[in-house]
Amino acid sequence: MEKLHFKYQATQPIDHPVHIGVVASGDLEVIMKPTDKTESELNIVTGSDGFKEVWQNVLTRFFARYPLLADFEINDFGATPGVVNLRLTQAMEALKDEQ
Amino acid sequence: MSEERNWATHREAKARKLAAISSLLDGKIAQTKDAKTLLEGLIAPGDKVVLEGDNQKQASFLSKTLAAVDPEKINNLHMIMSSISRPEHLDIFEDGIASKMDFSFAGPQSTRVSQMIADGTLKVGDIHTYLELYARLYVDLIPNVVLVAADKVDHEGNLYTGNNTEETPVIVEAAAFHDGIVIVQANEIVDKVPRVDIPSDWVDVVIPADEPYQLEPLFTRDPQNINELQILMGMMAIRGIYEKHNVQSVNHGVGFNTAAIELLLPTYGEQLGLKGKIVPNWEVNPTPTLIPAIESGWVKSIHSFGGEVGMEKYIAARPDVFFVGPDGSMRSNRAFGQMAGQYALDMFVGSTLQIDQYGNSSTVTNGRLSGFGGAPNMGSNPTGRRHSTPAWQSLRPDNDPLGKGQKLVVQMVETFGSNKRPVFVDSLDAVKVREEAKLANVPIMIYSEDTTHIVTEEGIAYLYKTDSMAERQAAIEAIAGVTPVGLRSNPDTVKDLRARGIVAFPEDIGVNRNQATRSLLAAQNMEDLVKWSKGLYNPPAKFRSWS
Amino acid sequence: MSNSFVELHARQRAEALLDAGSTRELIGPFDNMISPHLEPQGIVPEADDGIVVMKGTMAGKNAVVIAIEGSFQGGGIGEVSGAKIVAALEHVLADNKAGKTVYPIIILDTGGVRLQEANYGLLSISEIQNMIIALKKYVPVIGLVPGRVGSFGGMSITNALLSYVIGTDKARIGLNGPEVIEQEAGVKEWDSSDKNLIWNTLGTKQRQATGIIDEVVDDDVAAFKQAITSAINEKKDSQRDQRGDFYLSLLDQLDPSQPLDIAGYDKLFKQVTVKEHHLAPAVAGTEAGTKSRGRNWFEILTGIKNAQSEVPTVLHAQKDGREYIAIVPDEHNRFPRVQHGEVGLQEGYTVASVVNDLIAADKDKPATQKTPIVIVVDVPSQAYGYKEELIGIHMSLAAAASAYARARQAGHKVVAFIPGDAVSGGFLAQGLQSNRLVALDDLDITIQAMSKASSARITQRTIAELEEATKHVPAMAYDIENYQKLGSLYRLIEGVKGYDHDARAVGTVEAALDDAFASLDDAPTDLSFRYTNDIAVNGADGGRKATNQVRALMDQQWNA
Amino acid sequence: MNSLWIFPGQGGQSASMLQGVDADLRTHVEDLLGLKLQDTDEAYQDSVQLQVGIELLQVAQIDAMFKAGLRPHLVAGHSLGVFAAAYALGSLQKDDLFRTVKRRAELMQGAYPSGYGMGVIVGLSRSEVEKLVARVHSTAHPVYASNQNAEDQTALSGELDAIAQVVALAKQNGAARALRLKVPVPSHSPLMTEVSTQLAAAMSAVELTKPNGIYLANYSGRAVRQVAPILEDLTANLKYPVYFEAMMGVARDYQPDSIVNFAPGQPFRKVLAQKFGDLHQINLNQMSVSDAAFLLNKWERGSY
Repeated sequence: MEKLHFKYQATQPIDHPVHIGVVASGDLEVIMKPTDKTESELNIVTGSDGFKEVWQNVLTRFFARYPLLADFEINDFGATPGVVNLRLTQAMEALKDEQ
Repeated sequence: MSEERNWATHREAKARKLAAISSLLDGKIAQTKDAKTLLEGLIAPGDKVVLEGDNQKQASFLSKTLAAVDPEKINNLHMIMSSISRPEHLDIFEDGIASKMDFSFAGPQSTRVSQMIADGTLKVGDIHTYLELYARLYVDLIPNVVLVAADKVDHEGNLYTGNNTEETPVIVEAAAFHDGIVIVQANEIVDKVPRVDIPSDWVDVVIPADEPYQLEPLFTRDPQNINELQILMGMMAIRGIYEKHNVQSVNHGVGFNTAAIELLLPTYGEQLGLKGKIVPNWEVNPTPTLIPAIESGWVKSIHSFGGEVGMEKYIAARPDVFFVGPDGSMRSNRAFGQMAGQYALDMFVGSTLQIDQYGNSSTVTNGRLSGFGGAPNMGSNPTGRRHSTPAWQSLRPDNDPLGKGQKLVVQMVETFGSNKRPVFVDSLDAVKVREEAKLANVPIMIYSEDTTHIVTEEGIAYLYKTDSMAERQAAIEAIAGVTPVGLRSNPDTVKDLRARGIVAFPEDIGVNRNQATRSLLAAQNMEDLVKWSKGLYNPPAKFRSWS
Repeated sequence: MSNSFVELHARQRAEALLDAGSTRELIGPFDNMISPHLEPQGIVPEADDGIVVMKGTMAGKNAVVIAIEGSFQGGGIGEVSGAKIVAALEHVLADNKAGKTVYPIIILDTGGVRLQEANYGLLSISEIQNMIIALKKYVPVIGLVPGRVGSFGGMSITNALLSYVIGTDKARIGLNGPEVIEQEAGVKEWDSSDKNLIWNTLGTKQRQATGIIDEVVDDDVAAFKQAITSAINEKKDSQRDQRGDFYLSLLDQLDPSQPLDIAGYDKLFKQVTVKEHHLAPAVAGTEAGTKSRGRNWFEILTGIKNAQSEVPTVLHAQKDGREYIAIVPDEHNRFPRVQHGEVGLQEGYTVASVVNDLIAADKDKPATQKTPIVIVVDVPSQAYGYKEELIGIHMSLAAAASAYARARQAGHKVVAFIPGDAVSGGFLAQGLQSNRLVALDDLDITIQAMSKASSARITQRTIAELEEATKHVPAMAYDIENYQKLGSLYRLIEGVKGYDHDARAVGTVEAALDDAFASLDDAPTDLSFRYTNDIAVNGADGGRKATNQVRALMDQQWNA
Repeated sequence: MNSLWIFPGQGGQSASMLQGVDADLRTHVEDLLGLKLQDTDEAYQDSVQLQVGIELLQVAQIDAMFKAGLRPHLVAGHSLGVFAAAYALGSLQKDDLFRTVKRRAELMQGAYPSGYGMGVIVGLSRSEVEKLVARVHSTAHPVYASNQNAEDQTALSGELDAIAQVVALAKQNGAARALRLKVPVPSHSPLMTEVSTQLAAAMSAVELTKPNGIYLANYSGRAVRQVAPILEDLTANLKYPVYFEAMMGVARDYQPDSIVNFAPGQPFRKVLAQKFGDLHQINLNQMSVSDAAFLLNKWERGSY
């Protein structure tokens, strides 16, 4: 298990929290909460060690496409980058759908 | 004038050999115990031998017998096999019985094949696509002996090959009409065969096998193992490719991605109102995951390369859809299937283990020389094609007066494999394997130039729309996730490509990611498939559904 | 096509059952109420700790759905997840008592105790069971076992206590998972690789035929809703914890030395002639019974030498107005799987009959005069065996747990005295429904949810890794002193060991029991002592702090 | 039955592991070697006690399996386990095995009294590890990429300081885990060439017979059926990496229907799951031979 922490510049504030996913094998949960800060903060707990760089790449790509301003909490049980991206974008869509 | 040339040396050699073993035959029928003696009598050192190792069906009795012959008597054979599937297919090289191999597919033996090539134990003639290999049987690889498998054989020697006819006709014909020797292993000798798939006068020797030929359910995918990424990709493919291009005829490679599409047609496809509008005609093995689509009226016709274990009764009960003989059982034919797949289809959809930065793909990875299956024939644009269909025409470039359409060749991959290794790479492992195995060509399964679409969990790259290699690379990068290739992607370029319809994300084609759940599948497990089939589908034991 | 319920995750399952727009989740993923015990062991937590509590209406009726997420840690119950369930049920009980009818629906998808929080899980499960038994007086408590994990371990006992249980053919129910039985009793007892045998034995088809599950529906949301609605409307209650006479009669007619297959059991099940079973008190004998700490203290406390009983493994007797009940080993017992003192089919049902007889006898007495009960706890585990699972040993343990809980709720003071082992399902049946736990400070006592070998196998750790974890997490430990750090004990009796029988030891124990009973005068008849005492609230090693946080949060949110 | 038998090397030993070993066999081996086996944690610090102890345990289990009528089709030993593997195919005789193993242990014990050992890197490919090793290795401070136990798990053998440097580099370069192992010898590297030569000399009088099954060789990752490569594996595997990952890849091509993991320990769980999925497996460190025979016979009948 490894804890990771990231910050990203983001421009699109969210106005209510959203939760997606389950900490099942090969899966993860993503929580986004509104924030007053000017950048998004991410706290990640991951079951697979040694993937910090991969996480950074996934997040950089995500924020380049969807610059959501929020506090993120992520609990990951060994998801592939594809699944991580799916959950992040599902959370993004859930926010849109509810708006 | 010199002495008249003898124009029938092959025939005479064959006659001599058969005469020498005639005491072991009752008509054409031999006894199981004499199998080894027969092979030692009928095969000569250096012969070209076709051993029927098909995709599904294996002449396993004859392959075991061949592995047991005396290498002093039989050696240096040149084997021609579409599929290297069983350990003894390679044991014969270790023991010197054979020395050279021309083949298509080696998936189940890929580690040993690569080792033996590297060690020089096995010399490769070439690695072929199926159609090429069949074609060469009639040109420069005409066999001396063929070893094939049949279900039932009558006392005359007529063969019934039934559901799994597969390659038997194309192999037998090459030998039967060029004085090669045709040796058949039979599951059963019967008084009357249900129908004649191969007539007896093409056959020389029939040996009852000690056990039925090996038959693998290679095309069965348990819906239980389809994940949400595959479902999302399936939704994108249906919207962004099947619907967009009005695809009428298709081949699906074997895999969970395409199984997902098959199970989404009756649900998601139905929601989109596409029933009756897309994919009525299929060239595909009878994969059980197609059952819900067939039952709900999506499918008009299916022709198959081979059979599939457990599907026999279901197929027999759906003769409007499948190719079924007057006896009531299915007939398959891989050679015709590959021909249809190459020339008659709008689209091929498959998957792969690696795609390079230019869009070339391969299933050959380090240490595993797996060869090709049917993908290269079906996953290529046949430039000899002349007939037009709406899907084919939809890829026609606007700016060329002589331009013509193109087959849709779609690769669907997750950006990372289950081992967390990137699927998109700068250079294919196949390049290195070519050097190690000293192959003439890099074993590429589908070339970039033939690949019209790539689908990943991020989106679709419409490669046929790109007008330069640089643009093609940028489109691939846009959907290649955080692989080394994807990391080169530039956000501004991606915006431009999306605006021009060269790249589409789910939201660009109206696909809602939150809809991508397993509940959307028409069947979630094997039990559901059995229910859909009204009890006609009988899954093999290893696919019993345990939830 | 059907709309699969099984494929849904816990939150979606709860939403699917409740009327659209009526739902409100309590202590949800945004409340940051995660398990404090997982990260220290290198395990990724989940924001809701695998439990979704959702209020809403079902066809217009007030309902609360409690859904266990089977794909997070196998649906295992730990401290936070357990406390969420208990706190929710407690509010449901209070609402119903106050005249506001609320229907509880529990979706089981669980392997039982979360082994990484072992003793917390065991405590929580006993508290859940207590709540369900109390609630059934007011409303049916409906259970769903949709399938994927199924319902196993301590939660299978919970399952047997529910009013009405609905499942699909994708579910299995059993006490011990086949892997655990293979580990404990050998592969010839049960081959855990034999999926056919597993499904044929534990699958709902067989379970429905033999009374273990009430209804099997198609895997379809609407089918579940309809089945739940009719169960509520018809107030269905299968009273699975009250079938002792049937099963004891069945066991009388069974020869445990012979193999029993499914067909044989089905036949036996249909042929049972039911007779009433009442166990007479133990009497003095001439020969010593199989030696055990439980027998030692039962004989000391009741004054019966070489106590013997018609059911050799269950001893009970009254002394000075207190009822003592012990489960003891019997090296020659006709059921081979209980020869070391394990709680088997016969033991659970027999204990239940004893307690039920006592409840009936004292029915009309005021609470203060009801006979106090001492449970003498020395149970190395429940019985691990194929026949046990086929017949449904979890129901036997449920019968015992239910009897103790109903006695306590009726006003009997129940004290569990622990001179020996207190492990797993055995402890849930024989001890954990008491309102005071009193133990000897004896490091030979094992108190846990599963043996080390099995726990290592199930959690895929080596025994060394497991032992390492026990050093950092008191709830993972196997000894009574670490157990005390959870706050669960009323008293740890120092200076007395399991096999002591000298006068000083006896005097110390008797004084401790007297004290425990005295503390129960005018005390609540529930299990709240365990999380309200000083160690539980303030203990440096964790106590039940997370439990109390959950309870406070639930109080805050219930009527918000 | 088409079974793959796997014999681990050192690492899984524990005190009392020889308790179930046939007493006659144990006495025979002790008399043969003039060695009293202690079977304690302290004794297993000693290379001779450890290596002979592990091979005794494996030979005893093999004999019990034979007695139950079970034979392997494929065998794979890992390092020390090659001797039991050769024995299981009838290629190496029992007494030769124990004499050779004792000699091997003595030679290893004396080779590098201090300052050398092994490490492991998880999460990088072999070629990535080889690049890091190349940056550190020198004649004065040798370090080598050695055993390949899984696709992403490569061992290091060499001088301890050099290993520490590679471990540090690996962590900087994205390894999931990188650490030194408690192994006092730089096994399976060119540093063991001298030991190999001496062992080969010691084995010169040993006669191997043609194996009755397929032997997976450590040093090449190849499947072999001849005496010569087996002899090479027994004498020289110490100077080559163990290509266990390749051995299992080849084993898969032979399509075994079950795997029997011999004791001690159970070190290959991960790679076996990767290569063989949910193929039936027996773990003899958890299960008696009698239970194993029960299961193998049941699987053979297909009654499951």
